Amino acid sequence: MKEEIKLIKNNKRIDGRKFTDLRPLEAKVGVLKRADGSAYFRIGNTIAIAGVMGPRKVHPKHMEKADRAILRTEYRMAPFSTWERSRPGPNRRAHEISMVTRKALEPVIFLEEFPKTAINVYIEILQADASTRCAGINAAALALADAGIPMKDLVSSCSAGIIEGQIVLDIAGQEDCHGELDFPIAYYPKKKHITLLQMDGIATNEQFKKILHLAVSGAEKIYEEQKKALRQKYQAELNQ
Amino acid sequence: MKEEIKLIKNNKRIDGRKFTDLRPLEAKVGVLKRADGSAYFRIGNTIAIAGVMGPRKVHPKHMEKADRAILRTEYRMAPFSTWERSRPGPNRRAHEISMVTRKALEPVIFLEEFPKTAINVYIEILQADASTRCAGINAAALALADAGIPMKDLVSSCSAGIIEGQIVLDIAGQEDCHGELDFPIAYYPKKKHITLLQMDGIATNEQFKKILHLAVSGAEKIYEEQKKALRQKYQAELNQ
Amino acid sequence: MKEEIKLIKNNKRIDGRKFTDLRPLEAKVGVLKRADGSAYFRIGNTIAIAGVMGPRKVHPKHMEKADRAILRTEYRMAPFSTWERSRPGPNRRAHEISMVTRKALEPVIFLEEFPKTAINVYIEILQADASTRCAGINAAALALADAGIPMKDLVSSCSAGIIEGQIVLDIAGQEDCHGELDFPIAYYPKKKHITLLQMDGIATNEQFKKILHLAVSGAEKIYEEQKKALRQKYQAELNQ
Amino acid sequence: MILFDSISAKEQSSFAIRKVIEMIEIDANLIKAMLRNGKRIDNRKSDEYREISIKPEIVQQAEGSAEVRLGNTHVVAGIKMSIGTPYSDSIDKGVMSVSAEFVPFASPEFDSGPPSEESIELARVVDRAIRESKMVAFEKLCIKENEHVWMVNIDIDILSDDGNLIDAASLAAAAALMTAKMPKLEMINDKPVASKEERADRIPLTGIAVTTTFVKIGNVIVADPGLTEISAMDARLSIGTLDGKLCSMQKGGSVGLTVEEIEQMADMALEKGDELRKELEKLVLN
Amino acid sequence: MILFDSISAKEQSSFAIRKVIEMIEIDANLIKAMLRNGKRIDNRKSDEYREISIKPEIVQQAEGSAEVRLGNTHVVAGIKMSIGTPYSDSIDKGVMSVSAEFVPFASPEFDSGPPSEESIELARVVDRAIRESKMVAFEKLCIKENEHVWMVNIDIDILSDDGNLIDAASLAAAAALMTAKMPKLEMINDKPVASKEERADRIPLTGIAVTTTFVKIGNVIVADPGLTEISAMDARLSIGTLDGKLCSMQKGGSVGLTVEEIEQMADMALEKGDELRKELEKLVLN
Amino acid sequence: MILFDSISAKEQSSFAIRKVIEMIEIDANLIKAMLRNGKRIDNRKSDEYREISIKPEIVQQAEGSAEVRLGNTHVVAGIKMSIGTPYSDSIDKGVMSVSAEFVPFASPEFDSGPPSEESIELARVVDRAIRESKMVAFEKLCIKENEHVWMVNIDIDILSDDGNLIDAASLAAAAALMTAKMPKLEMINDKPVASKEERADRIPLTGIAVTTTFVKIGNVIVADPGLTEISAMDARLSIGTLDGKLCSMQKGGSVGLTVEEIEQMADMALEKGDELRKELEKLVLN
Repeated sequence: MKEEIKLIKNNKRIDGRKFTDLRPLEAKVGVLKRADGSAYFRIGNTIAIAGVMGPRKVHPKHMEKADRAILRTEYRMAPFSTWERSRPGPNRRAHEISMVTRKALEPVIFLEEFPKTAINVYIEILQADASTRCAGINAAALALADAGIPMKDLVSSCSAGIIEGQIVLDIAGQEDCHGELDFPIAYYPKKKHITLLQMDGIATNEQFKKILHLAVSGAEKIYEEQKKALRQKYQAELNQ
Repeated sequence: MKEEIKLIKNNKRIDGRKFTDLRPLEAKVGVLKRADGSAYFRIGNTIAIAGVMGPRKVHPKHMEKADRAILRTEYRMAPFSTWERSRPGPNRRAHEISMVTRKALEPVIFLEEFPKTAINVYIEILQADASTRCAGINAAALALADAGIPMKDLVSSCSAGIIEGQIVLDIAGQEDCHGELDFPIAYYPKKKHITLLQMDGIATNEQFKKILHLAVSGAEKIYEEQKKALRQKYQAELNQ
Repeated sequence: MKEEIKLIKNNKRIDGRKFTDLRPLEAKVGVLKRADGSAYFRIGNTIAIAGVMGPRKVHPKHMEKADRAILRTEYRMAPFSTWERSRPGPNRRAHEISMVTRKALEPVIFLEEFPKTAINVYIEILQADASTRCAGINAAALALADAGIPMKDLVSSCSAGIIEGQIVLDIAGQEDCHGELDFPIAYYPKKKHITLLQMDGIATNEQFKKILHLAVSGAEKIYEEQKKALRQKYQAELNQ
Repeated sequence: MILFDSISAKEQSSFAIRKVIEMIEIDANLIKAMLRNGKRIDNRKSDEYREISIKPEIVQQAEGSAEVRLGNTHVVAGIKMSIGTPYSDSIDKGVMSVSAEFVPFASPEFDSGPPSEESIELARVVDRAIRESKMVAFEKLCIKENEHVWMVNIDIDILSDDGNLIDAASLAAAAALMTAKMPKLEMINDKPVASKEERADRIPLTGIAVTTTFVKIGNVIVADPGLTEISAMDARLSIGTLDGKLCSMQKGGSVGLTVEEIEQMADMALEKGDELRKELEKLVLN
Repeated sequence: MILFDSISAKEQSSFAIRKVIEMIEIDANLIKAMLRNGKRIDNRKSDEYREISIKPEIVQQAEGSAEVRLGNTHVVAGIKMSIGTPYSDSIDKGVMSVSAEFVPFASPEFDSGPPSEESIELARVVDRAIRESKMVAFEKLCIKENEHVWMVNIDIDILSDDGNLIDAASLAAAAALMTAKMPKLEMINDKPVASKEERADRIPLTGIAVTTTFVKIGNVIVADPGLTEISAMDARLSIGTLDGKLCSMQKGGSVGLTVEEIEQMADMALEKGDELRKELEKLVLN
Repeated sequence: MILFDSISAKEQSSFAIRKVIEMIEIDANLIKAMLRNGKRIDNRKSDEYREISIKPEIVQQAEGSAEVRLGNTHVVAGIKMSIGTPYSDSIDKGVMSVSAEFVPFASPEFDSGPPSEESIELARVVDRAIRESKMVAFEKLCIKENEHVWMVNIDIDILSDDGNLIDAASLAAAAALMTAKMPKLEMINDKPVASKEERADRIPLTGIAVTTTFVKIGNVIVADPGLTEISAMDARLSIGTLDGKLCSMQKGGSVGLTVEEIEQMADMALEKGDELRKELEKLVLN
């Protein structure tokens, strides 16, 4: 009853990409009027919008830290972003992604510059076609920059994986359901630090090491695109 | 399979009323011992009880206003008030009715007399046979008066609508499910202001204007009954 | 379709006990490293663990009492403790048991010694085979003692009941579903006070009085075992 | 203070005075002192109930309903019935569920929110008095074994809490059960459906369970405690009875009871229970 | 202030200034004073809408979708369809449900949490405009009477709230309905199943309902209120129209409206509604 | 201080002292300083686990269960199985669900409430190690394709949190799976029903996945971090392994890891994973 889906034909992936290609991507900064900072990040059919609110007073107050800002992240999926409608409100998966997103971003932010405040990062996935947490982190890093939050660097996020025994970059579409391994990372380029790492699927130690290096190379490409988007935004502002 | 129900026969409605008749109604003030103010309002088979608590301290404190009282309203239906048991706890409909009820009542209350307090109005629908929001508002206005809250006027609420093409006052029973248009309003008689207005159903502009005037005339009749109930209560107190 | 289950044969109960026998029981004090006090109580296949946290600051603050500590109790069942998995999170039964447990324990605690604090008692039922509230209270009393909370006495809890017309002590297993009456009590031995009492099932006044006395005698036996467990713990500490 | 043309200044002041009087708190110590001299705050005898009013069938939309006033305590019980599936451990019996909710105007102490401990206990005590007494013949509420049974939802709306909600709610539930009419059963495509508006038989009952509540204040035991007595009480015992037998009990309060006190309350419950049952029967004969 | 090598100090300062300007609060009194002189804060005429942009089909995963910008107000509507059972009181009709959620970055005032009063009202007003206008032919969304019908879920994501969410959301919902494609219906073991990725027909529509919103500020009535106008408003009226008829209304705000004011708004709504419908039709013809 | 006749004053004081000692907080700086000199606070080697105790089958009511102590960390895993319907995207496979809950006495920091971020992560990491390793032959848990499959509920009760809950929970889940017995399958009216008390076969397993957790503190990497080490940690990596392969990973902590550090941890995980697996196998052979 189940049809066999071939994910790789003639050394090409089902959407025509080579093994180490990213999907086409698009990044825009400053897309929301009423947020302190915002960004749009699209990779293939995955679309994330991030908005930053803050630094602002912490509510409830007992959560505030005397010596630094707290970072709060909320990852959400629009109900219509998936093939089956996803119920509004966070489920356990969204809770976990919010948490790993926060930890992915924290290392680059000068939280100590804004004691007793909260910096709130909200990520909305408008369209979900694999690697949504990566797209969300990429948008969030840009939105933080747009909000003028002092940062040591951006964070760039990308997935790699194994499909039909082949190591590939940026899992998408059918590869997501039928692939063997998914491996999203977030990367702090200046320090060469991996700030998010999750792996689902079986790999030999040797395969794993190849995937790890491939994912880092992908994140580095995304980093360049993020910087480009930021430059465009500020160039536009100067020209006003 | 569905039977045709005739809502109008010989210029009479299914319950024998003329087009511009209200159902029989009953209003009593001061029906609850432990509330600061209370009232009972029945129109046909729709029964509402309202209780007022306050002015009292605001909890949580961050909701209090320095220059006036806040008005809080909660509309609830008893689980056994409807043909199908309604689950306890507010649904979206009840949330909305609570909100429009609050806005219907606010214009007549001297909220500025009690800064930093809350006036809480609770409405319980014991039996629901159409126009429950109107009955709730009528009871609530009386309960506020009973609680000694300074008011510019009462608020009187009434519905009108279209059934089988005919414009009628005070939709009830079968007219509610099978009618074409429902139009509840709340009215602040001294100022001739409409403080609640909702419409569900299709009307020409001309029909609409007729319905609007009919609903106002209904609210004016209810206003007289409300005043009668208040007078009875205070007369009874003086006679003690 | 339903088989008849005989709960009593030859004056013996289905698990071999006599009518006034308790199930084998085991009590241990100080079983958890990170709680301020803790205890394990097993009776037959019913296993309860209790942990005490406090006295500590009250959160939210408006619940604190100026002249005494507040006692908080939380009774929970592990999801795997019952034949059908029980959903995590408190249901109405657990809420009620938490409340009667609190009232069963309060009379013996010198709450006035720790004004403005909370003493939190948590009970986890790891395995449920009838009389879980009794096992929980027995564990909780030991855990309070282990936490060094000043107490007038322990509280000892036991159930009695009627099965096949016969009055028996400590309902268990099949007796729970097929018996006619369940009667759990908690007992404050020094003062001969009953601090918890619930009855489910039909009894004549005469039967009731017999059951009441039997339950008290059971609680007195459990009291001895609780004291034994406490002595062992302190003996062990002295020997260190 | 209401600025309403027809209300005079004099009226306003009488109104204000009433509010002040209500605010005077009756001292728990006073209650205890009076009880030591054998007096209750409202002059009732120790086993005397406040005035009871029971009005059945007050909600047309409900299969059964009743309003009960016990002094100023005021509750409404409503019964809604529907068709559902039986529990796997009693495949040939109807299902009952009891809930209770404080309408927020029932008491100034009450804050809106999730069901309180008190309303949960109230519902469970009323539930157990009905269930454990076997007053409802649940085996007759089976429509088809293992497939369809009647579900009986009893909801208690607490409109005014002036003490002893348990007895008021249990009277209201009993009165609603005694006067309820079940929806007519219809078969649509071989599936049983409850008619929305047509009603048929009464709910099959085997008797009438009632609950009687006592509190101990100091050394005195009194029945049907009012709100001020409850604020002064040491312990509470609610006892369900049916036809001369005890069928359920629930202790409340943070002080213990002796065996003798419990036995005394059981004796009283059997006696007072019969009185309350007579009140209810009077109602049905009307 | 961002420490990013390619951003100069000058850039940083222009950035900071922009933020300060944004923070200057526009005074409600100023708005009222200007309106008394016949001027709106952004120079619009009293019945003039802000610039409208409508982009349909922006989410591939959704059966229908549209992004609407009304000035800086920005919403996305998405439609997901599935197969469900009809309600027992309309066994031959499809089912619709409308929800709206503020994405927390939509407004600085917004705090994450349960659906707010405002988003509940928004969803219900959009729902009623669609439902009461009968613009969707729900009787054609019946698959098998009393058994299977199409469920239409319309979700509104509020990305930026700069005032008049109701009209923006109602435009987005209409545009999504007009351009949606229903999942292909498949039969698996005699049971209808919605294909996950294949799409077929359009949703059957009988017309296009839109909502037009007016606020009263002092004595002036203006259409399409921006955020600052809403902060200064006395009352609001949202009016759904379809083909020259009125189909739904919802009053907001804590001040009343006179009969004359309401009549005036109804007249304007019929006129402006036609204009908005033309915008939407342009979109479909593209 | 307990006023209990058999406890002497001396006992009371020894008891008080114990509490004081427990309250002394071990300084994170001390831990770091010690680690720079190659010492762990409890003298373990960098890759050494604390004492492990595994007791399977401790809950009769559960299909499978195990208690694990890792030093003073203490968890119980229980497995309940039932019959349910498969997911539409894997109609021929059993379904698994893993939950974890802190019993509130597990840690003084813990406050009762909704599931914490930490317990959600814990459950998901344990879930993924089992699921992604394919250690459970879910295709053998299909009863009838597209209709009935076995549901495996694994619940983790955290009784005492002294650090490294992930490894303790994953050992407990594995031990419970290895020793569980599925309910006997019965057919009632052609419908499969899980016997309530009779048990039959073991859960079909293809191997044993375990998780091994490392933390980086300064420049040092240590395995099986205790609570004080966790309070001093920079980053954490939990790695699931099965039969010489890696099957799942989860990074924690607010500092990044270099590629080299991750590679080093992967190497260590494969080695330590084999050791833990041997502990588990010993258990089954008993």
